[in-house]
Amino acid sequence: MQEMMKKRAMELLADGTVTRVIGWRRGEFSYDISPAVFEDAAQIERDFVWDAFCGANVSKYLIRESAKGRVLAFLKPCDAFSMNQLLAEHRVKRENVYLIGIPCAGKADIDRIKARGIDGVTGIEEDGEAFVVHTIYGDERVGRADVLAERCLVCKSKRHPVYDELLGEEGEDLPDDARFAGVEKLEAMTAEERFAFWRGELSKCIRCNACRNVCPACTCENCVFDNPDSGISQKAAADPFEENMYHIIRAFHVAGRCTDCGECSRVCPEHIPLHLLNRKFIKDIDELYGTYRAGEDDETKNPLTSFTEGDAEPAVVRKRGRA
Amino acid sequence: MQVNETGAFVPTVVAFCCNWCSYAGADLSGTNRLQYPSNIKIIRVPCSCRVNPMFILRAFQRGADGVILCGCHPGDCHYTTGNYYTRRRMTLLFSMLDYLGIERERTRVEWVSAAEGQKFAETMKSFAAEIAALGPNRRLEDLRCRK
Amino acid sequence: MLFLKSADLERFLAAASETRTVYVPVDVEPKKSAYRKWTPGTAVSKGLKTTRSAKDFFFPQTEDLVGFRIENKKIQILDPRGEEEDFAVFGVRACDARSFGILDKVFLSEPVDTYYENRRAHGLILTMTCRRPAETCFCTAFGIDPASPGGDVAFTETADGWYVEAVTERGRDFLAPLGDLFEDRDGSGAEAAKEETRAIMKRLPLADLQTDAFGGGKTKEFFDRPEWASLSEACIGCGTCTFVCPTCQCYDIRDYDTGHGVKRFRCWDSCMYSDFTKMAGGNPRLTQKERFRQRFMHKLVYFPENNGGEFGCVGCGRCLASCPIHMNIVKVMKTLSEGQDES
Amino acid sequence: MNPETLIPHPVVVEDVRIDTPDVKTFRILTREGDKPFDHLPGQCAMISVPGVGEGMFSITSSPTNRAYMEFSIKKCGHLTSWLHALEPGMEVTVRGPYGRPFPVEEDLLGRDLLFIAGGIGLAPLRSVINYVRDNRERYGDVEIIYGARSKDDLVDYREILEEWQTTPGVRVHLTIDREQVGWDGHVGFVPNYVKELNPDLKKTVLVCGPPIMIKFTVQGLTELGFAPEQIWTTMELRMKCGVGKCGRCNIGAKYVCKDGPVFRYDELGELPDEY
Repeated sequence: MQEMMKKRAMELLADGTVTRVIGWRRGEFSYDISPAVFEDAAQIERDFVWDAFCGANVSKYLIRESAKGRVLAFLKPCDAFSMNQLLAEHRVKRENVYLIGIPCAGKADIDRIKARGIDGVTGIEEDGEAFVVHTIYGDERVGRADVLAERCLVCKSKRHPVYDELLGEEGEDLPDDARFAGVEKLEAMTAEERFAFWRGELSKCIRCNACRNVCPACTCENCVFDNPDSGISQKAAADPFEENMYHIIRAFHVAGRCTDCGECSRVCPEHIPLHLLNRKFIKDIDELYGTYRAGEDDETKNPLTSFTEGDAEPAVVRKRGRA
Repeated sequence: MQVNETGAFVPTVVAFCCNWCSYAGADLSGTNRLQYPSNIKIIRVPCSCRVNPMFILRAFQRGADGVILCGCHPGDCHYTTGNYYTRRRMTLLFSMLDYLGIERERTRVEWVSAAEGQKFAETMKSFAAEIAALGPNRRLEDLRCRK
Repeated sequence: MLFLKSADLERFLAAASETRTVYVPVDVEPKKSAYRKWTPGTAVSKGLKTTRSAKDFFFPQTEDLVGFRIENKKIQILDPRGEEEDFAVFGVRACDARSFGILDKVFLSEPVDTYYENRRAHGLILTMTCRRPAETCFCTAFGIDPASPGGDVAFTETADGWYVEAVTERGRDFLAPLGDLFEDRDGSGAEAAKEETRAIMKRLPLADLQTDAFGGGKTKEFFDRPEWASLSEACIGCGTCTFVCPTCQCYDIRDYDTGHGVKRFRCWDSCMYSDFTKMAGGNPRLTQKERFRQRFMHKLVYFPENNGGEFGCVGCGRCLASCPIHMNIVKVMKTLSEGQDES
Repeated sequence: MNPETLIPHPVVVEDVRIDTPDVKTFRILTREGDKPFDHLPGQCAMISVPGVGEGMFSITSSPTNRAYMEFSIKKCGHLTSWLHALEPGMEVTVRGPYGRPFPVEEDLLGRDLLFIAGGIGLAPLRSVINYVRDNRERYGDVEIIYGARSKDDLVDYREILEEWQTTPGVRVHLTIDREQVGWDGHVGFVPNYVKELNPDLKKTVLVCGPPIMIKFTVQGLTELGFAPEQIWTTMELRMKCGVGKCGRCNIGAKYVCKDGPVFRYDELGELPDEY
């Protein structure tokens, strides 16, 4: 697949369809791959990489890059949902991007590999359904399914809702049941248990803003949390309240627009399961206002900017689950 | 935390009231000499839709023990549809607060028209009593603001 | 040489806790640790590094600087600090131990930052050698020897316990009353363990990382390098690298109105943030390229220029592990020095 | 002063003078009625309104003024808007002095001086000008070129007319950007005016104003034959701590709050172009 992608990228650069290509650049230890913009064939030949560690969602970069001229982006299915949402919100001009959908078998999470006690990694190779991890302390073999990112284990779709061309076979939507299991588990707890759970998680927050800055739905020019006139600008969570405030509002501001790409959880240096906040909103919206999938198309109205006369009253919250 | 002369907890309750209906409803209950608790702090807003989730959270941050939002009955919004959006927003916000383990009884939305002075007073009484029974807000308070 | 058997660690920490609060690394997830206050039964992490650095102990993420109360239009100034208590940090690796020296150069230079100074005066640093360095480690590039970690007391780890040596006077005073917790062993075991660590360091993928290209006085050489554009292109402008970094010390000062007074606090800030240099009149660093460049120029050129050649990086590798897009100081150093060879 | 550099002191705003539509000059005293602390010309201090924030401002009064301290502040952001709402008798806090001053007792001593200011850029220079006026015998000829958008935007206009212009050996040239009814003085931008006046190359120049004005003025001076070593300027960047630790005003290996704000132009040339 990597060779096909490189070939297509070079062709599209050569025939002038695009002037730049967004992809991924290899790193030092095979897992530390950075998103990158390539401008010529030589760069692509040398540095372009596509493997199980290309986890970063490149769609957000297209806001900036597409403003500079036509750009090619390779999109995994989840990136394509993010992309489509950005197109629907007019953050990216469709004619300025050339989108190639690429299949994705799930991305590996280096932290899950390391959590198995593997350290001193010098290289990783894919070997069927396993990875061979070379380390200075010897080689280790780990099963692919054991080290996939959480978001990939509960992948929502292998289908690309938007693309100009596809490489490989188009996939299908996957059943959603597993995706909400984490939310359901929390819903089944008592309020005290939920409170304790979230305090434990959110108190780890170092307010690095990685979750916000990486989020393809967080595209405000000036975030409320950076705006001194908003009254809630914060730079560090100086009080537990601010941890709650930040994460509730961050999730709320992307509710109805979040495609559940899982980038927030991927980038969190403290491993806070931020997707559980976003998925709660997705689940609530599905249950209360009918199934809605952000990034599916650009016609269906966002559930938070629409309504029906028969909508549930807020008191519905009081009647549900355990208090 | 405020206590009364008998040592019982007196909650601080913030009520966001729509200018066109509930705020007038509060007025009406006043002119009708209907009593409602003095620990209800009314904040007038141009429409219930003006209240965004940060308002609710900031009220708790600043010492509220309960927050109630009052607007026009669905279908009667002065701006036609504002309260429909409010309804969705608050439903999702309250659900999220509940999900975070914050007492679900601390937040409420009620639709009170300008003619419903009685309903306004009753709603406020019952909400204040509910919050008093619940005790002080400890899960969504800002410790720096505690006196 | 003093030797603490693995089985006696709990006794040692209990004894140390009698005179001060002791913080130890604890596993919060598999292979992910954070410093926690030690209480009886707390299991000390065997991991290499905590996710956050140890700078929090001396330079916490937020701290109140001053309080204001305003009565009758008069401003009353309140110093929020109480008596600082003695504490010890256990299991500090060589990289973090060196970082304190770097922070000292900032906070203890005139005018002295008394908030930091107080904590430094009360904090005892118990360091530990690294037995199983990670691929992200490159402390040796900055002249750090992970087998001689420094601090006040150094623990050299072996299979069945630790050789313990006082490094400073303060360390000696601390160890003096704890004598009966230790065995007396000849130091050959310690030397062997240290050599083992040094041998591993030589095998690490970043063992050959060179710093020669960088240093004070090289602003002109690096500032306008074209490589900054591609190095910074994927940077999302978050503060992860800054906040996990043991030597990043930029801070912001903010006021918080509590409704019954004002707390002025300082908190970590990041030069990677878009609003770091934003003023009413504009922002001199408009794009992420300038912000990104500032962080690395500061560590590799500006800091050594002001501090006798010492770099503002200790090679702990936390930014390598945490960066959302895997850009880091190693890639910057390699790219910039490669480009230099070509030119 | 308290050795705690980050803990400020309450001071009373004794007087608020409206200089221009967007500049006010605040006279500051301790509660006991004294000047808060001594400083040197060109140094700055952190002024704060608790709950709003803190900002670095040039001390515009001269060190020779033993009675009080003054700050001329232009309303341009969040904090300055609050400061502009202050009334006499209200309190703010202050800490300082910070930064490197103009070298009035070193390089400038005995020299012919040329001050060039634009708009609120007069604030830091006013301190030097008055210091020099009060020590007239120790300095040579003084020439001041000052420009603003309009006559109403000239800060300290009365002091200029009544005190500066009447001091022997001090010449003042005023200019405004555009023609205005009631103004019969020079019209034109400061950099051009400087070239027109063609000052003596022996002079030492002190220049302050908006970055764009400084840039073109220095360009003009260089064309006239002035060397960068003859030109002094003062910078402004976002600052928080004032003592070279918070990292905000770091340019190259320098911290504007500690190593500046006053720089000789050749020193600025050594710094990366970030200003």
